[in-house]
Amino acid sequence: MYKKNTDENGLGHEVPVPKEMDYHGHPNYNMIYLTLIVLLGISLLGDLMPAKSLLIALVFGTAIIKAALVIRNFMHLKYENLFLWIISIGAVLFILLAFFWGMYPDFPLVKLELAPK
Amino acid sequence: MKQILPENISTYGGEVDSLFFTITLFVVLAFAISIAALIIPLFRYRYKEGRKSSRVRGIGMKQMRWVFAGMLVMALCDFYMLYAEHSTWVKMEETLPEQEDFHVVITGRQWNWIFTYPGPDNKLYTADDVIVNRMNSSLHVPAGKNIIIDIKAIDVIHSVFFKNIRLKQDAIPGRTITRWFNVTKPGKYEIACAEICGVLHSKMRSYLVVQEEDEFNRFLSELYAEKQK
Amino acid sequence: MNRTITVRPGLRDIPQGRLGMWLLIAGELVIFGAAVVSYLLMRIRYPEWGEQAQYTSTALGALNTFVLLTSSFFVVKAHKASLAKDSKNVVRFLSLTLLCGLIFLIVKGIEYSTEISHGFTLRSPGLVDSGQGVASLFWMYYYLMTGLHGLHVLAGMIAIFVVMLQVRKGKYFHRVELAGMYWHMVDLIWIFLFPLLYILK
Amino acid sequence: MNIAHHEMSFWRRYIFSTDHKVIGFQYLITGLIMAAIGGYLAYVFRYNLAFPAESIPLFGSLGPKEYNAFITSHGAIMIFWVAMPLLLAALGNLLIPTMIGTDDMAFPTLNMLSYWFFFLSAIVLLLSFFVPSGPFDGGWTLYPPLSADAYINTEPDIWKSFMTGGTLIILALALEFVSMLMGGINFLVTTINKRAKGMTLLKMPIVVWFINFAVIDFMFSVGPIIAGAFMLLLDRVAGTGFFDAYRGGDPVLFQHMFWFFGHPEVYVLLFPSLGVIAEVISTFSRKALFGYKFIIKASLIAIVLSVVVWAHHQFIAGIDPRMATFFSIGTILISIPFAGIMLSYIATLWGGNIQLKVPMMWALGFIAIFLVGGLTGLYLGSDTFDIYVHDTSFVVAHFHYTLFPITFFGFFAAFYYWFPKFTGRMYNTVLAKIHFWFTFIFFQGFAFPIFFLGLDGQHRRINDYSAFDSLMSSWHISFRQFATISAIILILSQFIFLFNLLKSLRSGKKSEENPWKANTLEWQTTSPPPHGNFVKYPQVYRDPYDYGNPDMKEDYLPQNKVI
Repeated sequence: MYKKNTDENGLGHEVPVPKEMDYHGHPNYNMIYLTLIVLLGISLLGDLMPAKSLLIALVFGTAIIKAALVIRNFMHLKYENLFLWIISIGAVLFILLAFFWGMYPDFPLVKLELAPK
Repeated sequence: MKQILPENISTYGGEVDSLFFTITLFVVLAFAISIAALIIPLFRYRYKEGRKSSRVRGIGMKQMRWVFAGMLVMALCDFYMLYAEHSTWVKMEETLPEQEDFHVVITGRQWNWIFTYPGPDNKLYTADDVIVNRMNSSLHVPAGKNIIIDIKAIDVIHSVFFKNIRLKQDAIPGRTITRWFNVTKPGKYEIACAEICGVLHSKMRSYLVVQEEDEFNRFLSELYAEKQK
Repeated sequence: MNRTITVRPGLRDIPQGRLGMWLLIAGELVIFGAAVVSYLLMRIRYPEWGEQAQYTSTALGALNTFVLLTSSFFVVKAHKASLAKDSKNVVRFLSLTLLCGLIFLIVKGIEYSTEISHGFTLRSPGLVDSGQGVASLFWMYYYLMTGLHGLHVLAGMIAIFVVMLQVRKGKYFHRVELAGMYWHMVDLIWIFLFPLLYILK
Repeated sequence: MNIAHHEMSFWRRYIFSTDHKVIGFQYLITGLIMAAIGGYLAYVFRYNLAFPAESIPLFGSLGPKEYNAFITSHGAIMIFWVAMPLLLAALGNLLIPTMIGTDDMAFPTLNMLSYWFFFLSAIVLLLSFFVPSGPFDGGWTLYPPLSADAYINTEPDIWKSFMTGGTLIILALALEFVSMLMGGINFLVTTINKRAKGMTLLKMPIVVWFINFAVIDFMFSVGPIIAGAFMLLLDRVAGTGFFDAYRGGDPVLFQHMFWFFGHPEVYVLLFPSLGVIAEVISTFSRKALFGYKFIIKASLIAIVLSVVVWAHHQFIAGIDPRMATFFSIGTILISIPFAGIMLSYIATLWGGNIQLKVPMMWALGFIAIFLVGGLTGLYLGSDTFDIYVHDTSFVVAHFHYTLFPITFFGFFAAFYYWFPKFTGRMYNTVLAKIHFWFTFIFFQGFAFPIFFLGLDGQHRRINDYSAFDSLMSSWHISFRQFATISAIILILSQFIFLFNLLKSLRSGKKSEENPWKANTLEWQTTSPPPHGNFVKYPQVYRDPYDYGNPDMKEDYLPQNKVI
């Protein structure tokens, strides 16, 4: 992808020109949209769940699937270079997990003394 | 000039001090070796016109061996240090002594320490607790006893610092943090606030007064009598 | 029969606009993630927050989720049209997206006004005075996260609007995808905020 | 030179420029001005510390509130408005495009915007010196509740709480983070996308790698502090209680959010500096950088470790003691990759052909001082000993032994190395060497006594130790005075630098294209580089450290030279 440019002085420049338009394929957006709506519907059925843990699993399970669908298909990450996977999913998840894990013993496990003002 | 660390009066302070000398040994050793390795080539490989430098680029284990050896020594020192300090950490921070002799509350506020002694019933957090709340007051504790302290703060973060005990702990609003110490040498020592807490942070000083048991009991009964009045 | 083989592009093949947008998205996700992580820890710490979550309207939240998902759908449609340099369709889909964004903000406004009328504000003085300081903390987090998200919706709408004007003049078709990616990120964050703040009671 | 460029107005060309070199200089100048302010603040409070009762020359008398405000501003300014622009922004802007052989940044307009955000943040910070309440006085770590005012804030007056030092410093920090994020994204995209033909990732100079590592570390750790700053801002101006313990909020949460960013921030500053040192050492040893790939791998490990050790700043802040053990292990483990990196630098010297020119002196000085800083980190990384030395002057000495060489030795090494390239003029070498020796010696005189004060239990951020009899013995006082006098000479000796800089800019002799006979691409164009950096875009054939090639007549081989 190297294009030959010349300036006023007639000197040759070789400028790397990245392709601006996309190189990736297109999944069937209608299907994905439909799936997303169905998943939204499922996550609203939480009231039918017998136990709180099941509700949490259902709600976050659907949320993660929805997010994965959006990232992979709408944002076309599925077609992208591995570097983008690492930096946008891997690193972010690692950071957030580290953050959560490092703070966990200091908040849920500690009760504050709430005195009136 | 006197010794490097201030006088130690607590039972576990000696372990902290010996940890200091262990780390210092490693640090001085590592520093001496590195500085020597830094300075020697400056003389040995001084610039000579026309001479070519060696082509060693640090590729492969053989060329990297000194770097890896250095890292290994570093790692060994690190792990020895972590191993050496861990029991002290467990003793000072993670556990409390089995026998609890005296329990007292230290509360930080802007800008003095409030000391709460248990009342005549020897229990804290009851109506007869004696609260000493004034500037430059002192915390009296008996010598040779396991003293448990509850550390609290009212307004902002403070940090209670007994430098002769080698103990420091932040006091956080909303939390009660429990630590302990056992001091052996009677005397009067300083307590400082080590976390910036506002304008008069520098004046936030109290004293730790370590007394023999009978003297301490006399102090307590005087305190109770004062409260009765 | 022709078979297409997908080949992952090399590192240098990623167009710089898209690369920059991905990095921006990663940065934004960490900011939101940190707020969500601190909210989660507090939520685990204070089970009584479930009672406060009763007052958030799941129906309106679900409507908003639906609106955002739909808008994301319109954005990819616009992106597909932009590849064919079909500026008329791009503008059509982008204005539908903007409409969805507007609906989202209006619904959000309705929610806020009902909540505020019940006394749940940023400080919720009523709750604090009745000794429910912890409950008021829920509302602080609620307003913090939805408010931050709302600002991002607004920013995304502005970006899409600017891109729409440019595309109408037949310029910068590739920016449709970039603005779209930002919009998807806004959607993505909402996908997680919705269960955290609305469904779990 | 590009002809079209001459027609630009003065404003477009020097003020609202999108050229990466001009933006780099803008960062540089702003950073140096802020450094002067930070140095002045340091002078004022150090003087007060050594001679408490006396009136300070060029200032007057300093009360406790102003003392706290000055140490806070000094810390914040030196880290966020000096080290960040000088090391990350200025070096990144000047070096990345020239070293990878391209004309400009990937997003020039964004680049300009990032500088103006930075400028705005500096203005907002300086504004806090002129509001009625004065600059913020609760320590640069901004710990709530002291910074949140939550315990007095019942009916907030938004405008009133906006015009306070605390709110302004939070705003300024937020603006700075936004600016650095924009700049950082730009650096990464430029490096990935705009490298010259033939410049593979492993043919990049190490400083380009390291600036990008710094950016990655910054980008991924800055999220929590931005969220935390937002919450703190709401606490101050809207009366919320995110960090108010009595409403269920938690002051410790902010400490976590702050240090999750605050610890990687040290590496954000360290990496560009280490990169500069690597370039300088390799060039003046006339020898390839030892273990190029190893250094990159070791720094990747250090980056990953750097985001999971933040709580070593909070060992005594009431975090769970079992977690502290873990964080202590992680902290100590970081010393291993960095030991590898430092040893690789030292190994570069062995077998070289060492020229002790000015940049090389700064680089060696950096290593010597940074060794002390790094090794004293062992005392603080060990959780048990940290209980004792936390928040004492020992910490102050430790981080001055790390951050001073990072910020100033790294910067001056870069400055004296690349000055001929980017200005086209040579500086006075004798003055530069005097500057080095003054800085090196008086820095030791300033920081080394503080170690002993700290070990004796002198806690920090105290304007007047008179309340503590055990800290007022004659050796305490004389150590403090010695440190202060050294610090003052240290600050004064920077005027040598200033004089040298101005004189060389006016009348320094013209420098050659490649005065150090270095290999990297920026030396293969004219000094200063033209607009667009290269007349003909270079093609890269080899790695940047091909010194002492036996097949060549010269002892260096530029990256783009065709054999």
